[in-house]
Amino acid sequence: MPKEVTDVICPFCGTLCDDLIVSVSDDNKTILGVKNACAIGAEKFNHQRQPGRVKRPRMRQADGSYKEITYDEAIDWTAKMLVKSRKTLMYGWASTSCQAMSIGHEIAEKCGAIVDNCATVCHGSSLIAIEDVGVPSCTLGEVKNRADRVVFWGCNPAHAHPRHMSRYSIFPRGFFTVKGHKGRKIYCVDCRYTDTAKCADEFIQVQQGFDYELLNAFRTAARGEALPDTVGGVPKEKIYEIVEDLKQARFGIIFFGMGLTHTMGRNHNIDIAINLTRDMNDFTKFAIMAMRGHWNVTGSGQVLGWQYGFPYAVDVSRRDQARHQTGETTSVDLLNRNEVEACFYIATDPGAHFPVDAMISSSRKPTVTIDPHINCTTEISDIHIPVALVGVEVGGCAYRMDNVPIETRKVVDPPEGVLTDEELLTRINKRVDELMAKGGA
Amino acid sequence: MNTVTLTVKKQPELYLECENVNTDAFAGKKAADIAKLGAYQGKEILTLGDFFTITGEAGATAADTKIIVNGDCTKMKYLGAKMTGGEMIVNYACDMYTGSWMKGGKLTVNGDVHSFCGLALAGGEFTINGNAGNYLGAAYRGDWRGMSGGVLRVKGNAGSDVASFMIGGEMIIEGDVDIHLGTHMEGGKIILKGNANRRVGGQLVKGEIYVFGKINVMMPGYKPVGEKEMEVDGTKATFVDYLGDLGERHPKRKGETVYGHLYMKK
Amino acid sequence: MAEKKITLNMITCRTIQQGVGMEAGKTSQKYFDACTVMHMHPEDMKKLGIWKNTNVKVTSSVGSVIVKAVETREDLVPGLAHIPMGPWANRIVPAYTFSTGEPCFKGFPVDVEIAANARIMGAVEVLQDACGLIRK
Amino acid sequence: MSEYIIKNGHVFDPTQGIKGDKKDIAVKDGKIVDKVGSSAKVIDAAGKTVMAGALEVHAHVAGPKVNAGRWYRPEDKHFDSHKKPGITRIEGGKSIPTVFKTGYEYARLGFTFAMEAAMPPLYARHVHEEIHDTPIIDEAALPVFGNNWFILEYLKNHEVENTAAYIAWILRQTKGYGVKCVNPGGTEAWAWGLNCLTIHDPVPYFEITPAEIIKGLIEANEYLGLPHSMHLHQNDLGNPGNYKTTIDSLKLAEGIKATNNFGREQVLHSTHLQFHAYKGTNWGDFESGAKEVMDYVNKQKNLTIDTGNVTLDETTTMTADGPFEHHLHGLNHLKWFNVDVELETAAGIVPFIYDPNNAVFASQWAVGLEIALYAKDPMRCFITTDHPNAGPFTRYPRVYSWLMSKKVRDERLNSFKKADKVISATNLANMDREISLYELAAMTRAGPAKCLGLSKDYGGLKPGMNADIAIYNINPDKFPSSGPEIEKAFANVAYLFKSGKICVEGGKVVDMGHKETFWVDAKVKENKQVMHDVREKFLRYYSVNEANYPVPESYAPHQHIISVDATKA
Repeated sequence: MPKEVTDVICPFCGTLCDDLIVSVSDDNKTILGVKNACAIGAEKFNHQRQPGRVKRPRMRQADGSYKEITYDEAIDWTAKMLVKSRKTLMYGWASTSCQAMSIGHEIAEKCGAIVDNCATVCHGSSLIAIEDVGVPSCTLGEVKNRADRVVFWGCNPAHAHPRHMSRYSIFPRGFFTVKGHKGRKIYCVDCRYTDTAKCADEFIQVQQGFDYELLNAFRTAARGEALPDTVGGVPKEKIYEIVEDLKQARFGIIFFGMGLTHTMGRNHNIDIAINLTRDMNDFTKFAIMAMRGHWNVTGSGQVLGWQYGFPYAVDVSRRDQARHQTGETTSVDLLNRNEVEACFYIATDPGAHFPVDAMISSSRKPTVTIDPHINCTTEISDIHIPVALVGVEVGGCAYRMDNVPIETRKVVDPPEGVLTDEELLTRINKRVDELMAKGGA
Repeated sequence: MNTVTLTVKKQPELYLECENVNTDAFAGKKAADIAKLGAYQGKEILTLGDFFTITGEAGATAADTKIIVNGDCTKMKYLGAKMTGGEMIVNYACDMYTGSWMKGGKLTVNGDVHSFCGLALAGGEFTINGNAGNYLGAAYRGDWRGMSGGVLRVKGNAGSDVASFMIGGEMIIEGDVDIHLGTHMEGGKIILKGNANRRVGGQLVKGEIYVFGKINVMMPGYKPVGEKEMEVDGTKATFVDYLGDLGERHPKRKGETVYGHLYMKK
Repeated sequence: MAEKKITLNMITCRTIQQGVGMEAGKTSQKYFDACTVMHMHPEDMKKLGIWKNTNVKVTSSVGSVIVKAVETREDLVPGLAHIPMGPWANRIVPAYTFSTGEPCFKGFPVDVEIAANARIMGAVEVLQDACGLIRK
Repeated sequence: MSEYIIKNGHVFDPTQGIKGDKKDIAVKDGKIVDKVGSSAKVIDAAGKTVMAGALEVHAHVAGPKVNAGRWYRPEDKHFDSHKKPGITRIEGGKSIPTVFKTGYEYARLGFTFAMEAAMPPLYARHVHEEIHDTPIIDEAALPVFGNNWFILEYLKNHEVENTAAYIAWILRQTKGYGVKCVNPGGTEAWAWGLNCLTIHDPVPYFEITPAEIIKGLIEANEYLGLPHSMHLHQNDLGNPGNYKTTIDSLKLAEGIKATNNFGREQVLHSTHLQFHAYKGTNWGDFESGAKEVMDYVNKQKNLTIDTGNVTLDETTTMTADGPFEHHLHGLNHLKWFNVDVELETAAGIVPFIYDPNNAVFASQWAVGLEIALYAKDPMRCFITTDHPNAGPFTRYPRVYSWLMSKKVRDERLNSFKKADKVISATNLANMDREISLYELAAMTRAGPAKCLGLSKDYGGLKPGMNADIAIYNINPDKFPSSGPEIEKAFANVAYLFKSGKICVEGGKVVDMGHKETFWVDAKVKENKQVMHDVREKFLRYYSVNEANYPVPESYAPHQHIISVDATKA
């Protein structure tokens, strides 16, 4: 008899939908179907049962092909690499649990590494901005229950966070928002007429790369000062009109995404959007939130935060102090500048998501990649260690984009003999201890 | 004033953290003692003697000490950082944090510097006879207290995010800058002899920026209020006075709102 | 007379197809189909002298990649082009971060040329090729 | 487990009335015992001070806002992150230390327990993740209730039983310890950008006043008979003239008697009173209201308070009083962090520099000390810095030095740039009292333990109690006279025993102990109404499912569960 697991947490994006229903074969081995998930979330569960999944570690050989090795061999190789390297990049963490991260940090502190997470190429800019000017924000339930003005700026939840609009931001009826979508005015600011823009009541097309100037114009307009005729392609009349309408909100929210974090000026685009939000709080209540993408990337920032005091790009390479400087201790900069000697990737795929020059630099260093599946990075690594899928085959804590933590659920067993991230890292940690007790690799 | 000369004899394989290469760390030490000062290369703890030939000896205090560094320093961080007095000359390009958190003395780099140099400069003179990278004279991440004093001069170009969160002191860039000059500035003076790409004086509360060249795109929050004849860093010219950033908060003094000024040379 | 080469402003973004493809597997057909395309404005296609679904060579300051030029329902303005994020887009994304950690994923100039008969590489291949890991 | 005998120390223990007598303390199996065998390890405490481990009654040490404060202030630890030799991890952060530093530093100061003062229920899992990672010290957390929609709806109709049942449910879901109430009604108003500045301001939409919330929560707390009383952060924090609202709020407890099996006598704990004891109408004519407030507190036996001493440092303010932080940001313009939490609460953070050159900040410093010095019963007045709001807890030794030495205190007072203004705005210059070691033991050990309902096992050195013991290098016969000496003596214990194990020796952490998470399991009669309301609210208004709301067992591997039976209430 297949059974249904309810209240399952989706392991894909930062929306962390926690209402999935997964049907599972009675031997706990196979996922038969997923309800409530978006197309991407459903695919994540479906991929679990795909044939041909790698179940044992693999090592690259001289001819470029990979041969299967044991977990013990892979663990030994990894531990030796970490102990030997004078400075290692330990990047990823977004698709694993907070419990696993803690063990990883212990290894980093022992071996001398930099711990960086996917924010570094995603919402790192947002974190810089928050470090600089703070952020007035809220939980997603506040948006559902109160928001009557919603601005999507440089983000496209229709594609990147498919259930965001129905669960929290556009359509749901909440306590003070009984009319749902009808009671909300939706704005979308983007350089493209995205599918999200199509859901908006008003689309403001900004010239690519002019968000900072446009946000500056919004702030200037909010103070009643004069503006040039157009800013970033938007006529000043429109700017005044929107700002006046935003002031009429009872509870307004700005959601922003990589349209701001990746565009020229990066952190400054978010910085000034936060300052606009702050200004709007002189008139009414306003909040702003980053559309965090990669599942538990927020959790990595939290754990690094409480253990070291920095949200990403944490440099414990000297082992006697923790430091953080985006632009120096961030993965892409470290690779660009060849500042590290070895690479340890876990729960992400920089090979697909880092610019090629960074990956060329990476491919010339000893590299270990820990990931449930074959991906671009595994295929340029010395070792690929497969692990159980967090949130599917093993539970663990993950943080939503609004920093709300949720303990995720295991729905099926991992393939036989496949370790979880926690188990694997614990064993690497132990092997590192043994090697260091013996005085190095 | 006693002089210590450092000559690079070995290049680091990774980057070398030279937080002990400054007049304060050297003060009171002879060459042999200086050679024993630590320098991290990743997790490896080495000594300055491993990388430099060291001659001469330091004065009793930082103020009595002069340091000359010869040889390729492009992989050396923190040169002259946190120094409080004396003099230091680096005759080559150097890496990050050069002259950062400097409180006094004179630091000259005869070459380029990388990013995060002159961070939160509080006093002294820092001259770069080459180009500078990003975040020159800016605040450390999260801090609202950027450059607060001293004079920072760049003969060449500088990168982006120059003088962010500046609250005092004077910075002169003789070449061009990229985006974001004087963002969040709340005091002090920036003189830009060349051109700026975009975003000059964004979110500026207080302070003065002088631009001799062109700005590709002007911030919408600036408005011209008149012209002024001025002598700026030895050049007499007419400048158009822009008030701004009008999108930002501004303090009041005796009932009058205090704006920042962006002076564009005509 | 159509030009042989046009210059566009490139952005790389997520799409839902790219998301689905990613979860289906980096070596899956779904991922390949989702990420080996370049969204272009019809006017730019006309300018370049191509019909939709033509392979093009896209070159930035750091490298080149072959992708297929397509139209999109998410309208672009003329002059703006989009390749969904992935190893193909990243073959041309400049790694320079302005000391912020974030490379130039959005807003960098590219040259686009017709490459109708050029083959589009696979996800792993496009990366291994750049890293010099493919044995010829 | 090893046995120890601590010999010849000067013991200070208010639970037994021991005032510095030389007395041996025996330790066995984690407890204090009458005697131990001859093989017991001898700790020579001659010329030293022996007290129970201290209990922190109110600090922000774990959870979402604490952590936001950490990571959004890299500048708070850029030059302050170090690893000490030994078994410890890297320790960072001045005003908001990392979890490792938090555990180590409390232990070095002689603390064995800390209460996280504000846990948003929705973020309880985060709070417990941090508590889990904080070494050595026992911890507990108080969920916040003062702006929770369930509470507002129940108390609007004065439904105390439903309120109690809901509190019991939340304590179980969140592994919480008691009832915290922050700016009652004001934080809900803040969701619309508004506030409640007096206890009679109506809460928008909910048709209830802060006074009704405060009183109702006190009653529900006593209905349940929880170990700790209602723990209140009052309305109108930090504003001149607020002492009236403070006294008005305290009066709400009049006539209510403590009902519990834990030896607790108060029904209301009023926290960081320093911030609530201001006279005047603006920052220009600002004056201390400590005397007025403390005169009232001294009279009312069913109240306890903690001080919230300003330490004159750069720090980070953080509170569930969202509107206050917005107000503060308007004053100092430093980076403002805010989170509104659906159906429950909010929180704000702003860095703050208590510059001693500023007459207001220096006066706040004086007000905090006055509160402690006016307290007639040290068992009802506890020393805190409302960490990190008035200053980091790592400054406790300095606060002790000001309280224990008039000379040290006056030196500070007289060296303020605007000393005259401070002296005229406050009463401190005229106060001669010096807190004794015995009183300090009451204010930091026996008192907080009793207030938290833990006096059976904690806060004293009676045989049978938990062996949490701090030994300081202080000879009471030669009590240090200078500020730095006093600070040094309190900053690093000679020994810290946690549950009978030596965790700190000579100021160095030598063992991570066996930290426990305390929480209260209150059993109530089955309440269909409340369970129906819970289901309804999760279905319609929460953004997480009810099944994903509780804190899983694995987050608190070493639980110390205090059971309360309120089924017969």
